[in-house]
Amino acid sequence: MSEKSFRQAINEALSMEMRRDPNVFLIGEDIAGGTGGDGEEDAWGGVMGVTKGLLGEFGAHRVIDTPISETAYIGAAIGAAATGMRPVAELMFCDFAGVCFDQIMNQAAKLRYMLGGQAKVPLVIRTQCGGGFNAAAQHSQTLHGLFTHIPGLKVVMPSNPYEAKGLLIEAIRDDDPVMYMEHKFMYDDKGEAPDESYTIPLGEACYSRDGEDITVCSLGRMVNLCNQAADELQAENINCTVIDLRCTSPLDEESICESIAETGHLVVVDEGYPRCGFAADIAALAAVQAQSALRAPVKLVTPPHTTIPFAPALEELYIPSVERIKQGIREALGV
Amino acid sequence: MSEKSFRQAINEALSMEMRRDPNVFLIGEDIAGGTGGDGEEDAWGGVMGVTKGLLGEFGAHRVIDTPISETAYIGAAIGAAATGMRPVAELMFCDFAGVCFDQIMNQAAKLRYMLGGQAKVPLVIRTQCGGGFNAAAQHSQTLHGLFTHIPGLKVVMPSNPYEAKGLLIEAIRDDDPVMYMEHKFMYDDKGEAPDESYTIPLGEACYSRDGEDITVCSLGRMVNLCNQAADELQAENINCTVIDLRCTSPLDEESICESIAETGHLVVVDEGYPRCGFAADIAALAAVQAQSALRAPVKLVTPPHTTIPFAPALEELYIPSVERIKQGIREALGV
Amino acid sequence: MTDHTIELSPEVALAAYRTMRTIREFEDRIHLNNAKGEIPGFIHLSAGQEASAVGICMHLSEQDHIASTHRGHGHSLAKGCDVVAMMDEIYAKRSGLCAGKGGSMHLADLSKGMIGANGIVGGGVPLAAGAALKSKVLSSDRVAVAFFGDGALNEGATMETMNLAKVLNLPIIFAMEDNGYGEATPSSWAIGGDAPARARGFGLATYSLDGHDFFQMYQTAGAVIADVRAGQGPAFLHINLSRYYGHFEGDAASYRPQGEVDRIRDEKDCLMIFRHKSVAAKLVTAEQLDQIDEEVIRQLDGAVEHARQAPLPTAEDLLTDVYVSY
Amino acid sequence: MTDHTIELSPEVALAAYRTMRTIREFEDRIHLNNAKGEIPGFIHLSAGQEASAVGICMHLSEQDHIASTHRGHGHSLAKGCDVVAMMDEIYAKRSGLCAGKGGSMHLADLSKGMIGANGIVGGGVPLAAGAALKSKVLSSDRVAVAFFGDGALNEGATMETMNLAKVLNLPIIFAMEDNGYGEATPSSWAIGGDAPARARGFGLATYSLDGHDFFQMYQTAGAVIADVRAGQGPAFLHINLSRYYGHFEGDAASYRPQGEVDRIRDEKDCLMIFRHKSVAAKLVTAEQLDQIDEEVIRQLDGAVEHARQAPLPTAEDLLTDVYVSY
Ligand SMILES: Cc1ncc(C[n+]2csc(CCOP(=O)(O)OP(=O)(O)O)c2C)c(N)n1
Ligand SMILES: Cc1ncc(C[n+]2csc(CCOP(=O)(O)OP(=O)(O)O)c2C)c(N)n1
Ligand SMILES: [Mg+2]
Ligand SMILES: [Mg+2]
Repeated sequence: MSEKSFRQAINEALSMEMRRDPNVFLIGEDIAGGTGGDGEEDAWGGVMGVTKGLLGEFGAHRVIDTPISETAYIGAAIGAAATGMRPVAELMFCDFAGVCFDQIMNQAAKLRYMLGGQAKVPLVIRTQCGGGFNAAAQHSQTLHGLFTHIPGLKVVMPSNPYEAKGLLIEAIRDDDPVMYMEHKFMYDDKGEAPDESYTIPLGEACYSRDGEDITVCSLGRMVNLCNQAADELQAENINCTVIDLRCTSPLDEESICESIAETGHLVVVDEGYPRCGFAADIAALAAVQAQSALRAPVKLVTPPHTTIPFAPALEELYIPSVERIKQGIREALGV
Repeated sequence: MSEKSFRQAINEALSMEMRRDPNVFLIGEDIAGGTGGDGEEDAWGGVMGVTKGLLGEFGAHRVIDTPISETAYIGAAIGAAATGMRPVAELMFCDFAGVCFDQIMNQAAKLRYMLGGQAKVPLVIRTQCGGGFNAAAQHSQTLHGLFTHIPGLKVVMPSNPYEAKGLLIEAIRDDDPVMYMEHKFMYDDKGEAPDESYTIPLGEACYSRDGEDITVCSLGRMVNLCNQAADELQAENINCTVIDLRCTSPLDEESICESIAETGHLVVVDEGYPRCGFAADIAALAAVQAQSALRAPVKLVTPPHTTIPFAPALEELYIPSVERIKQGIREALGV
Repeated sequence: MTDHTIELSPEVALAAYRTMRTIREFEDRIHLNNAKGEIPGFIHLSAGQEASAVGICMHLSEQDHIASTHRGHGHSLAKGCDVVAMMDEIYAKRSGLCAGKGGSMHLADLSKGMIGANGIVGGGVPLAAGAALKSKVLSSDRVAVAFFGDGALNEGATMETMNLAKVLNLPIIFAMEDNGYGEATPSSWAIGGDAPARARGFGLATYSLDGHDFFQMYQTAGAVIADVRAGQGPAFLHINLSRYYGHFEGDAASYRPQGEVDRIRDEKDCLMIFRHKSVAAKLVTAEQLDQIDEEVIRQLDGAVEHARQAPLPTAEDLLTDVYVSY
Repeated sequence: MTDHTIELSPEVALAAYRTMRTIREFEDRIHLNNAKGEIPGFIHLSAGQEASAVGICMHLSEQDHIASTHRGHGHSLAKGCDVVAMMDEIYAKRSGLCAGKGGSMHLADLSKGMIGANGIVGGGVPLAAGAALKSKVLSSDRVAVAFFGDGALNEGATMETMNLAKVLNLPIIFAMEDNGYGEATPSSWAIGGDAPARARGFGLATYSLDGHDFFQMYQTAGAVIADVRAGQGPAFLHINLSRYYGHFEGDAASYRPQGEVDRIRDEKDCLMIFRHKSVAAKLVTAEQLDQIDEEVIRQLDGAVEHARQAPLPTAEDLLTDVYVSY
């Protein structure tokens, strides 16, 4: 056990799995950085430095830089997975899913089913999501809603270094294609995590905090904001259960419904787009499976149905904040 | 007024708008068919014959066949729209959104906002959706959920020839990018529609049938199945309101909530994937805005969270049927 | 042009003919039975294109991979997929190669190194590169072949992969089957520049082939695949050939000039050319070929009958195999 | 190499120098003020690449369109976007060119024919083809220029568009600015084959240019754009040039060999070359250029000051301009 950054936790998960299994390899744009050039090798280790150092240990055969051709290399990772490897491909920003979405949606996700169960596609696509860097409309999205929509994909979104490491190791060992979404604002977040290898199962939520008044569901970075909001609301005598869902697909429906049964109130906090998004998905779950337990309307705390703005003054208003979460919880409770 | 097929209605809408506005042009793969060859020109008029005959009237400058390069020609349509034209691009199957999703999601949808309101993108992307042809996993999807998720896009799904014509003319005149989704199973469907030009506003649902017991929401082809189910359920003394939403974005939230307020029961019927899908979106709306009116859990009638199978024996089970809709309505009513 | 006939053993020649003949018979049956309404879904037939699939795949082992297209029956058969299981699949039966879930556009058998037909034009090309990438990561001598059409050359997926393969020096062969049309649109119109020049522009070793002539296909593909296997980097084959039926079953193909197909059938049919050349060179006898024809007909009679009788998938099958675990 | 200097009028030369100098000063200011923490977001500077933007855009009117990249300040200025409004935008102010909603990566001014910088590599290329398509549909003589980098050449969007443009004979110029790197990766490694060969493989009229030399850029671009305007079909410019700063602000660029940038600044700086050549040819005087330098410095002082003082966007702005109507 030691304190690690989110970045370190991911790096450790990758290196441990690469040591353990020769079929695991990494591929992506500048995940080493400098390949083929006359300057420093491994100059970047990815745009956020997450894969830094892995080239040195594992070599260019397993830490593979590519041209800027997401369809080609994500597709190649899928083909490698279908033929027996365990690639971890890096899609620099999840926004770039647009340029390789066919390979994700129509190939990776569907191959097993279309082939009548012959194939498995043990692929992880690591990708950055989230706002807060004033990176504007095409570098700030949180597109787990898109991925969750597609049957055949699993979708993971860790909220701290402990989860980052355990969920990534699990994702790499998992036999299905997993979208692993790293919030770009969290790489320097610190937290305790074991130094050895461990796994966290996909599809098991965790109760991040217990409270009898209301159920607050979220995942990824938003969990931390929810916990802070819950902390602060104790002063108002509001006690929240905060559920960290960890995965959107598979989804731990049971934990959500059980908690709603106890609290009778639901707030969902999510950084994705609201329409046909993940928050709506959870609200629908409540309306379908837990309606009788609901004592008040569900409250969703999400961005508006709006493209993501550049200006910090606007982006702050766009992303759910502790203040807006608190307000949402109060509204859900009618206080 | 005359009886038209769904196909004819769309063809009429296109030709009328092309006559009216020289900035309207069509672009897509084989929308004429045979361009550059030694055989018949306009050999196809699109893979389903929808644009047949338009080449003859409007010429190759306005009915433009392309190589198989969706990113390039959909992107070019976006660029043309942003610089003053009103293109109608055909994406043969909505499943192919995967190969041009960046242009749809990150360019067309976001351009206006990113440019601070300078740009408008009056583009229509006509595309086929839906199952029933045993066309398997990559040619049967109904991806309005994806498009609805993205702020900046409008999404239209007509349920009959009358709507097909009026909504398409409106979509072409609309100043925002519109995904116009044609269910491939409906092209030969017949219905009455005016011969002259008319428009149906985007974002206004229509009450396809009135009944006090339950609200049934759907759009596109599913509306017809809902109406049939409602017909048959009268024998069981169940009276349904069937709302044809016509558009998912903008969404006529008011009509939905008003109807729920009257009936207290909601069934949503949709052919899209269930997770983070359109049915969930409507259920979430109910849970957030109409929870107090709900007298029972919301019921969703959708495909399972499953890739679309090829075999007719399986596809029949996959797509919501009149029988499953009836069962859903009964369950929602607890009868 | 050199005569490629002689460098082949009779055994190989007969095996090649049998596979080509099987593909043709397979396609003709489906054409007929589809017209009778027996076959669901979208069907794209490759009759006429047999020599390419067979001439290439005969140089591959089960550990070498291919990825195919919507027009994938021929590639599947050439790569060793089972005729009966394929027919069952196309008839949407539970005993089908893909359990009835994929159909004509998604035929695959990973145990034979066939990654899959593909409903997305260009969609299979990166997948083949993935198999080649596996070979590179594991330093094995396996190769991959990406089959794709002239239309697919214009998809970003195809072109990105050509570049990626060159840059990473992947052991892959790009087998572009130019049947003159992408749907209704001539390849001569839809390809800016020309295909070999484009491939060379990516730095690929590039060859132009007559796909009507099995012997040329076989010989050249063999040499090229050997080079690729030896680590000399990716290669590109521009294969000229012809499809006989419409783009899909139901297409009247009026965009083709009248008589085009008849002329090709008369003058360039790959089975006919094979027969002429191989018999003339005394490699095989006409009787041997006739006998194969008959055997193949009987085999296909059996396959169709099996497919007709085979049981349908059942309700449980709908939900299985979405995930390995969920 | 012919001497391109002489065919230019002094007025044009001074105007060109002023724009290039403005870009340089603009970039240097942002570099400095970003380091001070004044500027939010991701910033990609084009200092060093000025001659390409200016040499091309001087041949375009406001009715001709360009699409740009993440590295779009220079293109924007060269196409006539307002310096103050651009600075305001980069400072995230309401008076910015895009009302503070786009920032550095989305600068655009449609009234000037600037469709936009773009955060997606290759994403702007099809948009430029759209402007060219407009010209074709309306039979006008407007042209479009797609600026993109060496890295973007490997994106499907770029390559598909090169083919589409050729097939539809669109009036577009593909201006590939090869600054040697896509992020940390050398273009010499990431491009299979080479760029001009690839472009020729698509059938594009292809030219290789030294982007450090404004006069060569201006002359050749002028001739090429005139051809394209005259309907002779799309063209491709392979422009060799250099960026001075990191890929983005914050990048230490350790993947470049030591001294590379210094050497280029010393030997090939486009402003320096311009000064030498134009003064030597007696086209302009050193004093005239010095005076422009001073004026530009004052202008940028003003722009930065304006940007610092300008008011922020307000809460209502968050929700406007998602749609025209909703
Ligand atoms: C991405 C995508 N775009 C369009 C289609 C529709 N489509 C199916 S086959 C085909 C033509 C392909 O032509 P080619 O590559 O020459 O193959 P061929 O059919 O001639 O074998 C098209 C356009 C598709 N399936 N996928
Ligand atoms: C589709 C996509 N992939 C990756 C990126 C990340 N990215 C931003 S700029 C860049 C390098 C682009 O290189 P080049 O085209 O040479 O332009 P330059 O930065 O040299 O001007 C990359 C990979 C992106 N923005 N979009
Ligand atoms: Mg073809
Ligand atoms: Mg570059």
